[in-house]
Amino acid sequence: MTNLHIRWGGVCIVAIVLIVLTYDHYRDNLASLAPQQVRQEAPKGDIRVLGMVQGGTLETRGAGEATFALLGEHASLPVHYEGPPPDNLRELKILVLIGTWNVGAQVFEARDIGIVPNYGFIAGAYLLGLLPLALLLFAMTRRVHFLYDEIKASKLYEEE
Amino acid sequence: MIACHGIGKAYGHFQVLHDVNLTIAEGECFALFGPNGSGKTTLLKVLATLERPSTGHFEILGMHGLKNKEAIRANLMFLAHGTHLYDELNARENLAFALALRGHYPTDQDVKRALDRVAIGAFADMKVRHYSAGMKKRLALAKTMLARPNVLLLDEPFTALDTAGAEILREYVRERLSAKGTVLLSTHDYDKTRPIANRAGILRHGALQETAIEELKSDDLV
Amino acid sequence: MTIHRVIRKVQRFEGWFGGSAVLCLIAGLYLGLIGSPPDYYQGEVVRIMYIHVPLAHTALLAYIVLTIGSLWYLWKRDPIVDNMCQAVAGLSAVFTALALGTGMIWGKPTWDTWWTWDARLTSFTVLLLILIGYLMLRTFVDDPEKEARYGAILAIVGFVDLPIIHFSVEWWRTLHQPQSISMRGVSISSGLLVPLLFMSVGMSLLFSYMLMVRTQLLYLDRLLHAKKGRLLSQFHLSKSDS
Amino acid sequence: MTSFSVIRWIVWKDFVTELRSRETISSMVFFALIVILIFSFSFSMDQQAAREVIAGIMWVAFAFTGIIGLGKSFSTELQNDCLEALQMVPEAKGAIYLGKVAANFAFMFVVEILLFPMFVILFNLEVVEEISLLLLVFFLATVGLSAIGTLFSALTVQIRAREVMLPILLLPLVVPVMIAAVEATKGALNGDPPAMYEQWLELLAIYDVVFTVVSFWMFEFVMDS
Repeated sequence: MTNLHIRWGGVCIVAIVLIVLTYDHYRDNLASLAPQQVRQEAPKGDIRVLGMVQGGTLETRGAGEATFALLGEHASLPVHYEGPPPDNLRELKILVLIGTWNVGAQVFEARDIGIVPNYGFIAGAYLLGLLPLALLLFAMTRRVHFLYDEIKASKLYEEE
Repeated sequence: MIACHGIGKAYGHFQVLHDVNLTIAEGECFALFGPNGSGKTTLLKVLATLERPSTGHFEILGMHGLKNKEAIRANLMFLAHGTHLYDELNARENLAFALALRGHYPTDQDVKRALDRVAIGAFADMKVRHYSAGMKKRLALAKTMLARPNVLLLDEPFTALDTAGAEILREYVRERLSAKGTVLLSTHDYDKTRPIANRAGILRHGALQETAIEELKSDDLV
Repeated sequence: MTIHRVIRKVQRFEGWFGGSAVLCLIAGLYLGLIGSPPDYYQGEVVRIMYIHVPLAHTALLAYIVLTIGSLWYLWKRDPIVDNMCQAVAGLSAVFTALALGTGMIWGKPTWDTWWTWDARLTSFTVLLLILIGYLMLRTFVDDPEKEARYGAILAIVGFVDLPIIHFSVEWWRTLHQPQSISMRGVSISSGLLVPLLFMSVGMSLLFSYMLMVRTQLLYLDRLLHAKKGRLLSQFHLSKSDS
Repeated sequence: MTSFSVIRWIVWKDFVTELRSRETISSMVFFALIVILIFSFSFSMDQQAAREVIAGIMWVAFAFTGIIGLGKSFSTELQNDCLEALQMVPEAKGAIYLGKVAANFAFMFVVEILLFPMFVILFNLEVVEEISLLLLVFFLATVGLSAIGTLFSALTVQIRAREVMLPILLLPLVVPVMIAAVEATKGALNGDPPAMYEQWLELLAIYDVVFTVVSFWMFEFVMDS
């Protein structure tokens, strides 16, 4: 165990802690269900459903009410939304809905409409930004240590 | 006067010159012997201000080789492997161009005399493209004559020259030496060099070792 | 053979730069990923800015350092300055490439395209091309003195060219594309500023640390090579004497 | 005044060499013709489409032929190591630079003037009224290309892989010249009022001045160890 390894071990531990903290922070937002899962499992309470607004199904009634069908890969859900219609509620748009599944009426009562969080892009950007720098720095410090050792070993190095 | 102080030159991994110390006084001709690849040309190029030494410094005519290059160049001629001639120009044009860049404007008589002296006066209006290697060397020598340098660096001057050409060159070197000029030449040819050289040295793997010139006669490296 | 005194200094102080860089980056990452709210317009995607903008800043900072180093080299002809220039050019190329990469990742969710001929993206691409040209140029020269000199010349000419490239691309873009897509769309509020500041400072410190390490690396490499070369020819010399 | 005479002698030497060998200009012209031919095969276009892309094609052809000329400018100095003689000139090297820029500019400009009628004929362009403005664009852009190109020609001639490195180093740096020249040429060919593209002419003029000065200064370091 050299000094170099200890230092980089510390950096790795810090990185892991940061990744765990971040993942923990966003875990609730990351998990969302698909429409077919909602139909099959009929979960209770607040859930998040991800899907696309099916073309030709969006109907707005007045200022605070809208119905449409949310399309997943294998199934679609009828959605009833009450509240001020957000700007991003358009046909063929991919959305995340927060609300409850009404099993009796087979309707999803949406309370909030959010755009799909692009955590993939964010994670990609941070990994692309930091990982190469860390790897490069690690390779460079290792090489510097190696070169110092080499110089000492070949008796080219004289203490002042 | 040429004075080298600890000149070293490295190309990456390869150390061409090592700590070369050499002083050549006015009126002296130093012959630099050495096997191929021993760094003769590199040393001449460093002294001709074409390459910067990696370590050490030198003085020519008392002027610092790294700080006072323009003044050194005005007083120095380097007769190199390449003859510094343009193929598409004829002999007269080549001389006029090369000397104009150095600030000399020789008269037609001067040019004619120089060309006659190197015995190529008959080819003065021929393109250099059609010259033989020896003729090119002679023309380069004529250029050197017209430039009237105080310091002369000759890189293997006898290659491509015939016996008569070598004699013209030696005659010119003697003339420069008697006019207090300084000559450094690199060579492989002991017999052609012997009549003009006052001092000699061998360059081996970039390290210079001065020797009496007679000792070099039997040296297998020469 | 002794190690150059500048390298000794660097060796002694580099730890402080590395340590403070790590601290700043940890704070910046925490604030950027967890501690700050999402942007009103861009949502969570705005967090990419905290990595992209510091990378881009640092790439420019690196190029400025390269230019100053090149001028310094042409003035003083100190080989250690050239080691620094070579080190900074490699790092500048890495930072520029990463800034471009993260910029593309940011562009996909915000403008729904990986690439747009935006003035900044385009001038960064040209900058990357110049830096790659610089690194290639250096590999094609045998004499280290020439290598350093030519590199310095290219770096200085490129530095003068960069603002002109930026303006010409900007004019050209306003002529050919509507203004709808523009990086200027992000108005920076104070909530975004704090993590950005930490990340920028941290990235600059990280760059300084990497520069110190890389300068050492190139210096030691050359030192070892030179010494090996000298030993080799001394070996030949002793053989030819005997 | 010696510097001025150095400029004159360098230009004289390059012109005489070119008149006798005809290597540079003829190779540039034929290369450009081939480029034009290939472009006209790759885009089959009517007159309207031609108007849109012709300026771009023209400057791609001019830039590539220019690089051929610039590369030759110093590679001819390599025969018999003439470059060493230039390096040993006991004058400031700026005079050599200016002489070489003048010669390179002249060759490139002549080639452009020779090629322009070909473009007019092959792509059925209407003959323009603003020919003097077009000449001004050619002049400014060619000064810019030769100012920076001469520096890099002198630099790359002393390294390995020089034929490849000249375009690799030069083309990113002349991006502003290419953009401005294409836009201004397009404007002049369309017969737009000059006010619409005068900003490009200004950009070219600024580029010319800046890079003549910078290259003049840097040439000293290219030639002198």
